[in-house]
Amino acid sequence: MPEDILVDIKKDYVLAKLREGERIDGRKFDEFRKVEVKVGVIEKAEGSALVKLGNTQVVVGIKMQPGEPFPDTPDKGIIIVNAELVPLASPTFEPGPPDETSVELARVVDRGIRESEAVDLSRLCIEVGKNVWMVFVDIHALDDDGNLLDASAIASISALMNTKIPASRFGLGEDYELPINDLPISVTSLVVGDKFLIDPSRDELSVGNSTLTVSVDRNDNIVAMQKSGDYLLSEALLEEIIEASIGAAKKLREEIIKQISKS
Amino acid sequence: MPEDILVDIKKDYVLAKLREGERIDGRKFDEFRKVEVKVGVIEKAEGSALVKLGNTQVVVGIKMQPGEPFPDTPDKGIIIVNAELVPLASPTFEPGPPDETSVELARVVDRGIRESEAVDLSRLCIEVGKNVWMVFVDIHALDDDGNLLDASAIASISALMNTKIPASRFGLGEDYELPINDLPISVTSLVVGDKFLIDPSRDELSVGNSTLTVSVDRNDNIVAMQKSGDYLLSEALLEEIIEASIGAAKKLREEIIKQISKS
Amino acid sequence: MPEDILVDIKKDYVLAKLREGERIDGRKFDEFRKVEVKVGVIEKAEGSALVKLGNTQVVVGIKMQPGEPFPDTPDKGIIIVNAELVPLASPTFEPGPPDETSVELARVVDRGIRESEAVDLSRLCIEVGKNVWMVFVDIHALDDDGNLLDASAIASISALMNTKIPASRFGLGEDYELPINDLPISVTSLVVGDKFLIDPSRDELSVGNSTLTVSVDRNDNIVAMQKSGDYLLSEALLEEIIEASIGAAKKLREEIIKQISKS
Amino acid sequence: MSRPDKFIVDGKRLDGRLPDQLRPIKIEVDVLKRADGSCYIEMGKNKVVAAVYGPREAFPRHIQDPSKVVVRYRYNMAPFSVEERKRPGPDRRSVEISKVSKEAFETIIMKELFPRSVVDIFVEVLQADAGSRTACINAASVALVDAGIPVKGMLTSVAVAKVDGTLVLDPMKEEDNFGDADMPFAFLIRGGKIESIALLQMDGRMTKAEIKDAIALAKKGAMEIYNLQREAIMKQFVEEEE
Amino acid sequence: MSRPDKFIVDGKRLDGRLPDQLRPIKIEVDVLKRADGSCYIEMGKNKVVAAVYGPREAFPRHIQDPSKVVVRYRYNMAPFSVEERKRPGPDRRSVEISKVSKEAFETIIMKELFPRSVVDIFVEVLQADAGSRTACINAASVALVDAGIPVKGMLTSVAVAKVDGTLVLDPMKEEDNFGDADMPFAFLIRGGKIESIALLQMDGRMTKAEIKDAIALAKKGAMEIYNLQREAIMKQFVEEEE
Amino acid sequence: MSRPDKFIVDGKRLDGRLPDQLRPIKIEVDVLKRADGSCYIEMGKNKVVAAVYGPREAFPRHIQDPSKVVVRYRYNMAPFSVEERKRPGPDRRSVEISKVSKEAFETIIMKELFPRSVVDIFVEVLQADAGSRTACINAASVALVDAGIPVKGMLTSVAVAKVDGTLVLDPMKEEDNFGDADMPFAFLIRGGKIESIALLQMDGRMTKAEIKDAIALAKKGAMEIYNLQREAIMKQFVEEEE
Repeated sequence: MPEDILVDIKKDYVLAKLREGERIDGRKFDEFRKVEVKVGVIEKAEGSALVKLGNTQVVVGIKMQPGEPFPDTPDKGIIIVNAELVPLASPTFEPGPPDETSVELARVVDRGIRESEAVDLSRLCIEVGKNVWMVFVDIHALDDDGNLLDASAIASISALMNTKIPASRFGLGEDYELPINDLPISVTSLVVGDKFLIDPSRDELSVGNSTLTVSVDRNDNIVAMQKSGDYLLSEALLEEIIEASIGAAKKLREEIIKQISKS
Repeated sequence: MPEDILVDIKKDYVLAKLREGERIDGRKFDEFRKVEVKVGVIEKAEGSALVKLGNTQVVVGIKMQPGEPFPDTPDKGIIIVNAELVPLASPTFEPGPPDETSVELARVVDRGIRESEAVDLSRLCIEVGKNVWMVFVDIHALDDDGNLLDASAIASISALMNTKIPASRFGLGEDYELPINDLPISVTSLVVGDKFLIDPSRDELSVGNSTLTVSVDRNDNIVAMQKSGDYLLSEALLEEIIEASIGAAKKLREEIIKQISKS
Repeated sequence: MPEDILVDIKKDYVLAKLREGERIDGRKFDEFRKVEVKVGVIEKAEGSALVKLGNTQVVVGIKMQPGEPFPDTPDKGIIIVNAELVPLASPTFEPGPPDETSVELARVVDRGIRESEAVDLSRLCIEVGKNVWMVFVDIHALDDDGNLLDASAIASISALMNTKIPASRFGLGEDYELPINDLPISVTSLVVGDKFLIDPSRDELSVGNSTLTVSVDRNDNIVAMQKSGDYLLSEALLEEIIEASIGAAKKLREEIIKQISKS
Repeated sequence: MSRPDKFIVDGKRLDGRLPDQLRPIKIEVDVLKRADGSCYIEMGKNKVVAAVYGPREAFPRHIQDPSKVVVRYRYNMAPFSVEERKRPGPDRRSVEISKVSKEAFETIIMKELFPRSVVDIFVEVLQADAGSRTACINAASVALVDAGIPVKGMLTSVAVAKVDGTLVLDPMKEEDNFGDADMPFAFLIRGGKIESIALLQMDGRMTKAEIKDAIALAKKGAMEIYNLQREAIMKQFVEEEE
Repeated sequence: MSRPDKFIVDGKRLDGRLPDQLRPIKIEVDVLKRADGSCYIEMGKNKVVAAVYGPREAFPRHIQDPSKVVVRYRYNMAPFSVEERKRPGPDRRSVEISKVSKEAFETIIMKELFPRSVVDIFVEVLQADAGSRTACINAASVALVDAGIPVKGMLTSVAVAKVDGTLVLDPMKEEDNFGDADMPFAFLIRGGKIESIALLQMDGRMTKAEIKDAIALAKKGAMEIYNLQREAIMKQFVEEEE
Repeated sequence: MSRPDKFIVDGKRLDGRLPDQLRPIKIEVDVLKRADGSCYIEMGKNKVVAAVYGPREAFPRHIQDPSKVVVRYRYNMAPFSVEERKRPGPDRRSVEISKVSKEAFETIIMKELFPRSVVDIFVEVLQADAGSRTACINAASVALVDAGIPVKGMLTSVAVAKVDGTLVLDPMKEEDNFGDADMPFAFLIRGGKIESIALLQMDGRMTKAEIKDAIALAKKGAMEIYNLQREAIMKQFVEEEE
């Protein structure tokens, strides 16, 4: 059966269920798929994590090296988030430099980490104005079964929590753990009319790409938002989604902490 | 009415008028369109100018920063002219790296400035062999209604005349004016058979792209020439065009000086 | 006559001859085409060579400059082999960055030189860990009448043998000859069924691109091999080709030495 | 530029504005001849030009959509628009801004009317200040009307920031760089009323309640800008009539 | 890493292996949902994932071949897969590996069955160790079977190195970096027997005789890997049946 | 290289030439097998090879012109052609030279004869000296004839420089780098006579009168080069006849 007919059938099914107040996989509207976090999967990286969110899979590796600070923050380390949506992960991804989707993904993940001040950048200074730690967060998509963004955000912060600063390799004293202050959670909702579905699967995304991502820190502050897709959002729905995102983030954060501390 | 038919009609009209010894907008063969020069339009730039030549509009901004001199001119500043023919300015321009047209435009403008020694590069040395001022002349096309080249040349030299060297920003003493020695004028003619039209408008350019650009310094010397387009040029016509270009340059230079000194 | 029909006819002819145990140009199966080596053809380069292998022509130029060594070989010079298959050399080559064919060509030539230790890299150190000679070997194809690879390898080592280190130009003492220890020979065979043809011409390559390249040093050691093309190779044929390559390399090496020493 | 000690003194901001006050805005319509529609806007120190081309045949062909028009949006900064010269060409920031702006305009253009065609919106930042993306959207929105492209309403954009615990409208550079949060909006305004949100981004730190207040403040600012946009368009129509 | 004095002490290699012993290998089949076939392999410290898509319509059109399927192979290293972060995108080494690997797979895929189509083989190196190209081919080979692409047999890849004058199977990093020669192979294995060589490269210094021995050693290693590949595929079939 | 005190001493130039004297020229025709036409020229220390392919089907299709042949010209410098190694690929200078050279050749090729086709002119600078663009045009012109492309006449190129107030023909490196002006020409020569100017550039400082004199000097030089071009082509024909 050709792909586009399949998409149409899925779409009808998702919408029909939705009219009955249900999701096709039986989840509640504000429920994430099952999450699995494994840290330290890449021994050669300074930190790493493999995250499965349902069937969506992302691996993130952290590499660090000394480098020059930005002129306006001479005493702070630098975080660079980069995403490669390699063609292995989806029939629709193509090799080549990052397109607008991967740029947006990397930048939204970056903002969640940056604005929650999850990494204590002031403790990444080696010599003021000259040398600071640069933290490369490389997001490598493996399987895109929907909502790569939230999976990437989870994998990024998990990998950072797993990171040891390779000071000894650069003759800068003993290795130490990357100082982490927060665990921001990115919550993406699919907007369908006046309803929304948190953590949409690929099948659910067959109805469209209208999403809203809300990143929440551990004190229930919103640290980043991104409306993505060509749809109009009402104020009322926005408030509902924010409310639900705060709740979903809290639960997911607990689950991630539990899994990481066990491993 | 489709674009190409319109072009054909315009072309016939231009040629018909030409046979009667006239230009479609009533100008003389060696007459520039009305020029308007406004300097200092971009406060954040070291120098800037907005130029309208008829409906053709170009803005040029100057940025300066210290940098390493070329090995063979260790005591001289560096001028880099760059042109972006952004797609905003014409339905035929496309986003992407500079194509052959914008490269040629930038290089011909550059030669006019360089060869007339308009900028006194020897006064842009900070430390011989180590540090000199780099002058970035960025040509940004806004509206291409024909003869972007001459408009860009006027805007470039006007912006340079408007430039203050940002020495204090780099801890190199007080700001001072960029030393300017000349005001070269680029004069582009459209060649049609054995006739030529100075400063061709876009409608006139519907007859073809056969142009000759002659840059003239304030002493009526020719400092740059560029034949552009796939046409054959007779010696006699070349001499006529040079003669007319010298005259037209003189007039235009006076007009520009008048406008800049007023502003 | 269209190109593809011509290719088919050539292919049939090559195969028919082959069944009779012959090559279309009368060569023996393990015989190179006539080779001509001229060194010093580019006076401005540190070393150079023009090689004709039958009608295939390649020019290689060597440029040298001081640069930073690799961290793991702080006391050794660096060789960088680069190949430009410019569109002048073949109707099938296209302008642009190196494609997989030219990358493979450059890397196989590089391995022949590197693994035979043809250039004594330890004598290219200027200051340990800081400054070593970088040797740029630029392969410039002129005419691809088949087997550009072997022609490029011959031209590269010949140009290296012709190279004078430009020490005086960089204020590093007197110029001296690049220390050369070996003369590796690359031998490419076209595989056709259970037969092989050394140094295939373009006409012979009309039967396919199934090749095996064997690089041999002056002591008959194999220093590099590369199977190229989508064919299956039997162990028996592999051994035969290696045997023949060693023989062919010996002869060709003598011829090259003779020609270079004469010039 | 360094972080100021206080952003608000005696109820006034660093540039003398009240928290709910916009920077000065200047709008000119139909400033370019070649483009089908165009607009120049100054908003604070932002100076931006927008041009609209289309609907025209989409090229390359494979981007054509047989059911509706394709919208492209290119946000581009002139090399001299910022303190330190910017290398020409898109960076990651421009790519993201272009994407979300394009999606905002897709919500208001009557796309089904022009299958297989493209509407190109090009915006050039000649001088950049805080909020260049909002200035660009406002300019593009006017240019779209000037080009005669059928739209559902006007798109009007403004940002809200949080500084010293206070929400401020249309932040200036210092508030943007060193404030606690920044939240750019674009609203669809139809029949003189704000209908819904077409663009929304946010970074910083805000509570749920603050976000609600921010929306209200943004709406107030947007209505003021909308009136200026309308006025500029009207003035243009009148001039054309004469 | 610096060159060890000796590579083999008391008949054992630096990591305790015998000269003809493989590193530990772990194979998992069907690890990705989107891909038509997939496989994860650990081989020493190599960690690689392979995905196969196709046969599907070849795009852009001009790459289509009316007589057979087009095979593409992309070997790609994750930025964090190596000691020093690797810039994303293909370098010359990856381009060459992709080329020879593609050609190896072209020999085993029944290409005539799918004219105008493409089979895409994507291999991601998540962690790189010596022999990443061989690990990738082994993974891709299993992923191809998992995708149900008709093949003539299994492609199995392993390298042989020469250290201290001794040939060793499946070299580790030190043997690869500082050894006297390295020789990667891929064999076509059909009906449980090695039939011929689909990939062959070599660099270093070897005599004719050593090459012969290297082939024999490689074949021994390949058969062991082949059995693991088969086992992993069988296990997958059984799981799917259940 | 540094600026000499004087460029002309006792009426002679730095390399011993008179002001109106060309550098030695060597021309060989049909030097490449694959190309449809080819030519190798040495002009001073310039060593350039030109190849012509076509008329052949234009690809990609969208560049085809249904009414005439498309001409492409690629001026390219080998990395080793200059003192400091040049990175491969076109720079802005090559792009400009390629453009004006292409336009010069467009004036002499009978373009209407080959609709939808392309003529490719590729010129490689193996060693660069002053005037490499003129050497390239002269080589390309001969290669075009060798390829049998119908042309209106011969294109012959030479430059004139101004040094110490004197005009000199076919400038060498010092005159080019440190002289007061440089003016490259290409002329269409038909029936043994210079008809018109196909390429003209100039930079430096010249009066109207000097330009007139420069043209006269260039024409003298061009006729000499033209005779060598003709001779080389004739010789080739004779050889082919034998």
